[in-house]
Amino acid sequence: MKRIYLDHAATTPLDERVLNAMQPFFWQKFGNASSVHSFGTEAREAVEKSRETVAKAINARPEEIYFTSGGTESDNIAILEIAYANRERGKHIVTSKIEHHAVEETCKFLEKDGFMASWLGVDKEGLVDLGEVGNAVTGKTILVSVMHANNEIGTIEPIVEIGKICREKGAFFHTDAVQSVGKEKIDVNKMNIDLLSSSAHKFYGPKGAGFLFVKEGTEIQPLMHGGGHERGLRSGTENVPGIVGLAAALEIAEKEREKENARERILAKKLLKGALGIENSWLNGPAIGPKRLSNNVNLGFDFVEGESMVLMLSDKGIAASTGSACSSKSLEPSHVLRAIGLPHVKCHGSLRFSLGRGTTAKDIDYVLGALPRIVEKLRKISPLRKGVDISEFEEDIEHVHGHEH
Amino acid sequence: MKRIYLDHAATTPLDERVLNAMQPFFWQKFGNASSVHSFGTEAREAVEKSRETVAKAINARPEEIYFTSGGTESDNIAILEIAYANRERGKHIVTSKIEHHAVEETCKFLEKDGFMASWLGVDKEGLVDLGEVGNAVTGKTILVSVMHANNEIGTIEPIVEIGKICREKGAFFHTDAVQSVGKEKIDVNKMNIDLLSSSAHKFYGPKGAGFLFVKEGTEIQPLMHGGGHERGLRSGTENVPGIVGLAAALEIAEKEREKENARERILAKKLLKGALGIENSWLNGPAIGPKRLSNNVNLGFDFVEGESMVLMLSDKGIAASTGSACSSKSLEPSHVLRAIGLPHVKCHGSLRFSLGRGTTAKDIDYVLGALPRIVEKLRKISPLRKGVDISEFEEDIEHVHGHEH
Amino acid sequence: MYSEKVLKEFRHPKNLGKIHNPDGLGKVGNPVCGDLLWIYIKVGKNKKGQEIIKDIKVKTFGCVAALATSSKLTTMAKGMTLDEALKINKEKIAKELDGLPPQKMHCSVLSMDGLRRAIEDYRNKKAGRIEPSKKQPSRSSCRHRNKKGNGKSN
Amino acid sequence: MYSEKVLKEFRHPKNLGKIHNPDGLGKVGNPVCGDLLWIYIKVGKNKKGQEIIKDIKVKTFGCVAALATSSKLTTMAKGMTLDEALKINKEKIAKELDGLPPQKMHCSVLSMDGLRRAIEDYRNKKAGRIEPSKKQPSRSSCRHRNKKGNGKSN
Ligand SMILES: Cc1ncc(COP(=O)(O)O)c(C=O)c1O
Ligand SMILES: Cc1ncc(COP(=O)(O)O)c(C=O)c1O
Repeated sequence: MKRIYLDHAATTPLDERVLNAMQPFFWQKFGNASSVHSFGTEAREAVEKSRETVAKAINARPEEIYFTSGGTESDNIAILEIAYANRERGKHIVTSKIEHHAVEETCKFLEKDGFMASWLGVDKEGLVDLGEVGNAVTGKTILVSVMHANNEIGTIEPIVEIGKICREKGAFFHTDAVQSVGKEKIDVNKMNIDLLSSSAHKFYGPKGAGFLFVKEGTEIQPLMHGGGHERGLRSGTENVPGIVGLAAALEIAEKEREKENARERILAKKLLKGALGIENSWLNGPAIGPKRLSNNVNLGFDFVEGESMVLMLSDKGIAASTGSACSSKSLEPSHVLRAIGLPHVKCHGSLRFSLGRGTTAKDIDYVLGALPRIVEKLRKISPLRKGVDISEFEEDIEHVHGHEH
Repeated sequence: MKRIYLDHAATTPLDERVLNAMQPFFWQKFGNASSVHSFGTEAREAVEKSRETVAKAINARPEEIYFTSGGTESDNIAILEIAYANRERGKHIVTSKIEHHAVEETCKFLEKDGFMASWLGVDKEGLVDLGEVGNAVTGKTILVSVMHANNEIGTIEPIVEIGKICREKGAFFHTDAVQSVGKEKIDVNKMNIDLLSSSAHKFYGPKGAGFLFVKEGTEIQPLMHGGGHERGLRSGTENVPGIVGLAAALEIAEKEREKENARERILAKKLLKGALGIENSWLNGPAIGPKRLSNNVNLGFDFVEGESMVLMLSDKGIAASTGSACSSKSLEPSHVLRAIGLPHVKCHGSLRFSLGRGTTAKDIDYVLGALPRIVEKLRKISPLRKGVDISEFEEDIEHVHGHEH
Repeated sequence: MYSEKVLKEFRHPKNLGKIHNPDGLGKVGNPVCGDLLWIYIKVGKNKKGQEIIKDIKVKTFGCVAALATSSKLTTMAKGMTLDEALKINKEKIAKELDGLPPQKMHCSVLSMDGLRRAIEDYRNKKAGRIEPSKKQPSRSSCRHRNKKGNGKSN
Repeated sequence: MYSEKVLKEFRHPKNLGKIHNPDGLGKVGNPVCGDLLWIYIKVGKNKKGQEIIKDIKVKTFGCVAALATSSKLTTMAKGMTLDEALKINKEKIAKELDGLPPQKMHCSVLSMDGLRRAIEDYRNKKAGRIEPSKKQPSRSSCRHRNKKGNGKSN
């Protein structure tokens, strides 16, 4: 069966060129980068060259790049260890209501450990309000963590301005750029970023590799203790093939970024237009354009539930996602969709398509052929429909009705 | 130039069979194991099959295996998070003086954070004393962490008995088995182990992949917060190729273990015998036999310094190590060699050869051809020799003299 | 995450839809948490004169597990006497499906509840009582569902 | 970790060995921390009648950086006047080697110290003083070396 992968926000296939770059480090130059002998020095050179590549891509210095095991680890180091290293200065952090769980849960952990967190709301498009940021950040604030681009609805946050507020108020600014690295131009200097998280498998690099940018002079301490690798911030034998692959993938992504973004945006528009032909459907997040990741299309469909759509699509060979954790494994409706003001019941009907390098116009046509029938089929067996009163089930429920788009 | 790799304790080349097992997960079955669609389920299946393989190899249950990014992370989760999850029961931990930095530094971090650590001494062979363990573990002890096999001198610790003491006294028992997994038979049940750390790149698996065994019912909490992967203990998108590679590597290692150990032991004996022909040399750690990893030969040479030997050997194509952190990057003499009672000045003259699957008798001959000349060359330019009084340089110095072997 | 049987039931569901003028109707669930089930039954008699479920249909808004369990429940219940049907419990449904992920067990509770409500509705009507106790909270309200599973988001 | 020049110097060291009956001898370092240096000098005169280092040899027990810096120092010092030689500092040595890893900078301190001691020894002897102040601790004692570098152990 034809298989169409439209879940690039979850993970991407490894680029063949990236695997080629990694290949020599599996069993030829396989040494431990800390070893003194030639196997070690050739591994070390590869690691440091990769560090330079990464630094250049985001306009940082090589010494400011720390390799990690992925986005979750980078987020955890940034948030936990800025907090613990600076707790004497204040125990207040600021974050948003639409962060990825890797940030959200880490901030919640800090709340339980005696820190105070302010959770910034967002507007209908998922954008943080700069006025609210300005009010939230006080002299006691040690860290502000707001993501660069949202993984569910693709909103690109005004991080330049958020960073500026942080600089003025003396708080460190961390941004989770897991969804944006390789897709949006990043310049840590111009963007006033102190810490930035990234994960290679989101830009056609290997799983199990990520990096954290930490601006020189930032007070931070390690999450893991050991041999003192990565200038003491991240101990553990370096994953040389992973690091080399990350750098190679980033280099390719940067080179192809603008062209690929333009291509994906056209396809995203086509998909959106076709999908909105289905009645009682809408787009979650900002309109396709500069405020939105070019590959993200998050749709809502009334009266049907996301996971069922995802599985039915999968049976037609199409990989999509609900765009949220809710229906896949945990059960809460998406906190992101809730935060943009979507009624509870509508959160369950969301469907995220995230396009990628392999996506073609033909793929989109195929999806647009399959999707209406799936929605129709599920609606037929759903007890919900326009005008059905579901208030009998729970007091606080919103009425089910079509949502403007 | 011929290159002979004798630093398998630092890292190993990826086995070609392992890479073959990983290959499908790079760009065919590349999905996120948490995704609902078919790309996700095939990745999930591979992860769970790998978990079963690992569990079987150490006689655990699949639910007791947690995949991590490597040995350092496994050690950190085990030690930090047992400590924090059980701090109400007591704030005392017990470990040994010869642990890898990943354990040592983590315990030191806990000491700074209000925990009490007891550091078990070792005898001349590097063996922990069971009587001392029994005395050290009290009702307030929540965790005992003693490594299975030492990375520098290859000593295999009596962990069955240590585990038994822990069971009797109600303390959790963690063992760092990074050097022993795939080399020594492990049965977590028979060995009374509650937590066990492992790192794939030490047994011909991929770098950036490891696992932690946690016995069911053990109170522990996550080090990293996020999407709740690995039953909440280790969040972050699963490194599917890494996990598959780890399991494949372990399966191969288990199958070939006994035969390969016997083969390596013969080569180790040959190397040792030849090297001890150099005067003023000795073996660090236990005699070659059941108390020692079959692939480890740690030698000492008077009057010369390890790093210089390593680099000169490297120039002859031979990869060895000092067997300690001291001369490679940090500057303290090896804490392991100090712990077995070696005088300071002698710690600097250590040289670790760690053999592996690719090692042949011819390789050993080649090493034995090169080594004496290197030692001689360095001795010629060294101010030290038998009988030189170096007490003028520092009050507390031991006299330099040949050490029995 | 789902067993083969769950997926098969999801792909080939039985008895989906509605019955016009049902003898009993059970509405359970909560669209807020993402699952809603309406079970319709027609009651008949077997040769012994016992009341049986002659026909059963279900309308479901919900996840894969919700759809699979409601379908499975209807095939299990069809033809049973009402008293037998009342004995169907969540474990039995899950067992028929080769198990459910822990965080999805509530789905089988939900469909079991739905059937009980439908039977209750039928019996109430027969006894001349006007309305079933609508507001009584379903056992499978959101409150039971907050236990965090093997979550993810990406 | 090491520059090409460090490695080259290590591979092709100059002036290693000892001078019998040296005019000056500087012993520095500490085998406890792993580095020990003995510098031997012969003093002569240049055309202007200034005292110069006519010959210099070094014996080193130590790491790659210790061997490379002591070799480099001797080639730098050879032929210099004593006063010029005293101006060689750790930065100059490191620069000649295209830099040293931060945790190895002490090695250039050590060789610089060694040379100064040797000159001091020579001048003391000439002035009729019997012994240089042996016990005065070297600037490159272990105490300066505990800063943790990019460590590892495996
Ligand atoms: C915005 C965002 N942050 C963090 C992460 C976590 O990255 P990883 O799963 O690679 O650890 C993800 C993806 O899962 C993400 O989309
Ligand atoms: C005994 C021991 N423990 C822990 C580790 C750390 O493992 P890794 O470097 O893979 O994180 C190593 C090797 O470096 C080791 O030899």
